[in-house]
Amino acid sequence: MSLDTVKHAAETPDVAQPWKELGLKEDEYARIREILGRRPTGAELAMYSVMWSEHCSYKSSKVHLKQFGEKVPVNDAMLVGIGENAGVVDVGQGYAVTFKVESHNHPSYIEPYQGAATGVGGIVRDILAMGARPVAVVDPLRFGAADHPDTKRVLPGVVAGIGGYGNCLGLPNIGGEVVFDACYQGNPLVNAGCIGVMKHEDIHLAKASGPGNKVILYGARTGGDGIGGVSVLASETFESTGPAKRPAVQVGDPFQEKLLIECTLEIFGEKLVAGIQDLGGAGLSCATSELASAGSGGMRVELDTVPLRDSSLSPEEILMSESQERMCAIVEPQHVERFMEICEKWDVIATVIGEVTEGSQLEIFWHGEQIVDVPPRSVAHEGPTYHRPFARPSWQDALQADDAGKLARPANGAELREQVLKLVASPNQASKSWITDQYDRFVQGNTVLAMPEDAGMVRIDEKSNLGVAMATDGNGRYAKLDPYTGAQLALAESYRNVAASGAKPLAISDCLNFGSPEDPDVMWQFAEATRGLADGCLELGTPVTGGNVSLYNQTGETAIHPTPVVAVLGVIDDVTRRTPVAFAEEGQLLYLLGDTREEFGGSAWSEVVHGHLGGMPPEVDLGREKLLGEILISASRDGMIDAAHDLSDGGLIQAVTESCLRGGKGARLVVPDGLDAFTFLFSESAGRAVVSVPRSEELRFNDMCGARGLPVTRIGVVDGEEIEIQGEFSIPLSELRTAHEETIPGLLA
Amino acid sequence: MTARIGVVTFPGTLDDKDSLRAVRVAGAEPVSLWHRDKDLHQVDAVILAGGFSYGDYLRAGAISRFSPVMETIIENARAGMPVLGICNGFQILTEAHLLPGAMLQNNHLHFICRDQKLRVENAETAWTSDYSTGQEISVPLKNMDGRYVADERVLDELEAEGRVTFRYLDVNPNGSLRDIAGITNAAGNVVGLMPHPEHAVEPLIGTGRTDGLGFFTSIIKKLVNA
Amino acid sequence: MARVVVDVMLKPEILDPQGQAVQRALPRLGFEGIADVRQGKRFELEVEGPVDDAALSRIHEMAETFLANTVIEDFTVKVEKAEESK
Amino acid sequence: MARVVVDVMLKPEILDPQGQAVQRALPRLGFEGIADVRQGKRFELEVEGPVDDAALSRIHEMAETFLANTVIEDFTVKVEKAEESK
Ligand SMILES: Nc1ncnc2c1ncn2[C@@H]1O[C@H](COP(=O)(O)OP(=O)(O)O)[C@@H](O)[C@H]1O
Ligand SMILES: [Mg+2]
Repeated sequence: MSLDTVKHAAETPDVAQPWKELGLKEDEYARIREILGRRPTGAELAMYSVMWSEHCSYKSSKVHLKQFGEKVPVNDAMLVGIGENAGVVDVGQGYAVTFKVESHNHPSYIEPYQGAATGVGGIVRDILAMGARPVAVVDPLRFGAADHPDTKRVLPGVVAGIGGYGNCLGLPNIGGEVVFDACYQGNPLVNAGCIGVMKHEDIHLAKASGPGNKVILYGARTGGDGIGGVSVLASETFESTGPAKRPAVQVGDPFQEKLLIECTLEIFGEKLVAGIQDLGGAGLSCATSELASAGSGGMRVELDTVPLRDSSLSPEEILMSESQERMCAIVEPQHVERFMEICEKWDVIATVIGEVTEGSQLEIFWHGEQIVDVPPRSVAHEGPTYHRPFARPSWQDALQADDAGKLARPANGAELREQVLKLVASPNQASKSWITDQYDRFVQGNTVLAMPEDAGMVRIDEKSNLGVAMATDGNGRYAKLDPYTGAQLALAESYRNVAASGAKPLAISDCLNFGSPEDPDVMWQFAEATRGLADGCLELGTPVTGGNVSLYNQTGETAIHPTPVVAVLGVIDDVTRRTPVAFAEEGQLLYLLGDTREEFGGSAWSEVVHGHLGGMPPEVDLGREKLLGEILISASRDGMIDAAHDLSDGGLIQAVTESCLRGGKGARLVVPDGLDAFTFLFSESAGRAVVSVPRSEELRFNDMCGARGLPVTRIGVVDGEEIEIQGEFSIPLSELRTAHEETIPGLLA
Repeated sequence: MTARIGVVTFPGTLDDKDSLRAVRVAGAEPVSLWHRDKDLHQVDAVILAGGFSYGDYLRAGAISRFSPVMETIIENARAGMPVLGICNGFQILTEAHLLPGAMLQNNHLHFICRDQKLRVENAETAWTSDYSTGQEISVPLKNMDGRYVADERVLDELEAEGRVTFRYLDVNPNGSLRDIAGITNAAGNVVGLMPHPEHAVEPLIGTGRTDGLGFFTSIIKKLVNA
Repeated sequence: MARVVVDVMLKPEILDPQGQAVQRALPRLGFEGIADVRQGKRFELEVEGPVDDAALSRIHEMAETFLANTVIEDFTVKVEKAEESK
Repeated sequence: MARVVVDVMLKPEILDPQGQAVQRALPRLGFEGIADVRQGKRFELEVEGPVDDAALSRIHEMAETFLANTVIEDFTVKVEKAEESK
């Protein structure tokens, strides 16, 4: 095929173009013609098609995401908000932290190892592009039923991919989630988050300014990876519609990414870049148009200078290629030489591919002929916006009416005991160490807390002991019952986890995993969840700094449970005051903080014992969450507690079991007045935590809770080699350990 | 005098900063060495740190072993300079034939990260004199290719000469023959092990214990008293 | 016992970081004149019974569904040592 | 361009857990009659210039010192596609 130049396009308005195959709708194609005043060239069509895909343009979600910018809590910490590669918050002492969660769901189903690996690679480059050194990763994951044969294909591959990439980069993995549910059978969720640290003055933005400045592409060579991938993964099916023979899958090279990180940080250190952008979805199309769009002028790119791995690639394919481990920098001419020297030092290929111009157009040339001439904003920031119809699903009322309160409860101590063992051994409640032991949690030598602690925590300053913490949470079962409350429960749990570790929650990122936006039921779930999250963040004072939306997560007509995953970032002035989950000191007193109600809708107990999902999720009281958080943080700072564990799925008995196993000590518990043993053990009321208090601190701790109005109940003592519920039953730790730890290896090893 | 201890950075080395920190925490002067630079900058001892040099492509340590800095290190090690190889460093030392045997993928085929109990089998080497023989310590272990193998003759020789320096206790995490976690050369100046003592030098960080500090204090005493 | 060899290589258009790392190292080791290196896997299968068409087609299926990931890899099946004893 | 293939296999006396894992999985997938599986590496080298004795002896040396670790591995060198153009 001959080259489709801008000139040629202007002269041949009636040539038929494959806009449909590229995933564009008829009115979108018409709009492109209107913007350009002619038909697009093949290269332009390729760029618009990827950049206007759901994945890149957020066309279905942005009308709802707007709330995150509108309902912003007053929070001095926010330095960079939504709209950049990742948000940035101030954590004090001149440090800034950037963090974000992204999804790589669809690629991970097709090729679990590479899909997950490149998911980690992508989020790390986003963080790097902000000017930060990546310091930790987290990985919230969802798979189909634990005993389904395909889970045995997908899960080990995903875990090996996350480990294979993250371990090789030298980033400690400090947290995440593993959830099994049949709704994710044909559509696992692989979300990955990264935290980066920098000094305030080192924040970099993705914008190209200063005419004459050079555009440098550096990192891996460009190959035929994932061409059209962006469109495909956000389009209706998994079937590749891109040009035949080009792989829809990208293969990651973590070693190359490690070099890219070190090289980029050295370049930042010498202040050599004026703007920078990572290459991820939509490759060069995205990087060049976003940089130019955010800048003041235009940009001219000579596409034939791009170093290729495969010389047969067409210019359209080069623009769309999603080859991994590449970055694009805007560099003033006098810094180019030094920039190249640093790249050479790290064996990183770097090439000047163009420059910033006085004009206002993004112009791309191929062997001297112009193939792209577009207003960059029209590609990057002015894509289509849809107001998709949404409506409360017809089945929602019936689902909520199917109350979990009517389920048969254990009749006596022996049945309680049996159900406790069943609960702690169930795949969702069982120990995930078979998985998390495949991740390096020690590298960089700053890990203070990591899995299975409530939150991961890393030290960021060795002298002052300043640290940051992160937890991620999401509960698709709760969100299915009520998306508004479900999103707030995800936020509340993640917030509570961070506070339980002793860190003060500052801000959040989110990854919103939903089904098809073309289904009004799903769109309603999305609208409700975003509204819930925005309202919740306003009330808790934790702004949304950025995140990611993943739609079309469904198998055939069946959507996954709505799954908003929330990552809360917290800060702690002195990591030596962190609170672990382990009950390690015999004789310490156990206190339950918060109120326990009969709340079993969406609970682990209803799932494990009855295979039931119905009713309403637990009530949310964010004021209470905030108070609980303050108490946990003060108690940690003032040395009043030695351990804390938040209560969430599985309720109190799950938390106590985990804390006892972690510390290697048993506990004797008494059912408090006014509660029955079953509700005490299994209720999933929110806003609660269990803490271990040294006897010498008992008075002070009680006074603090009393003064601030937080209900607190003494429930027992750390003691012995078993967990005993007085008057009901007891289970030796060894039996609990076997139940809790052997499930996952039994299913997967 | 202050001992100067070098830590080499190859492309893909990950635990270099941690090793430099451990040297500093133990009281010596840490010196960064670069793989392309043959010059050892007057260091008294060298640490080859953990990580995935060259991505562990081909075989762990196989490509790094041919770097310019290794030429000098091999030469100096043969002349008695103390060298410690941790994890990837151990793999490099075997590939460079400074230590016998080879490292293979873990027998369970997964990366493993755990708090590992070890027994110090030889407290006479340059890097272990602050421990006592038979002492049990716990330090983090994290690797993909940690299975130590050598032929029977070599293994018998290592045992007979007391050159098995560390053995895994409780769990053999990777299928290493005879539970070997670390070995030394005949002269006792070159030591390699899979677990990571540099991650166990500060309370609260990592596993929260400081069982790994002895490696660094051992070498400092040896160098300062020399 | 017969030996059948299944060679699995990344498809040509797929990035092969391992092969690249080897190739880049060669000149440093003094080996010139190697224009490209690809690294793949070799499986040696010891097959019981005759390696007839039926057996080969089963091995082919095994390679396709299990030994290779055909999303990113190609494979070939070769009989290396038919019918001789090992 | 000629292609030379270097196959690298673990020595027979060295435990090959990858091969074993494959072999153990086969019956579960419905493939019977495979008595043993060993997994090794295959390197495809594209050689510039003629693959004469001198070139082969250089490749042999490369395999011995670099591509294989002869403490644990054996290797073979084969010319696969001599002198044809690619
Ligand atoms: N769920 C969300 N909540 C808040 N911000 C979001 C969300 N999804 C996307 N964003 C923001 O929209 C912007 C574009 O997102 P994305 O395309 O994922 O970024 P990138 O181009 O860096 O991959 C980013 O600033 C991102 O943080
Ligand atoms: Mg980005």
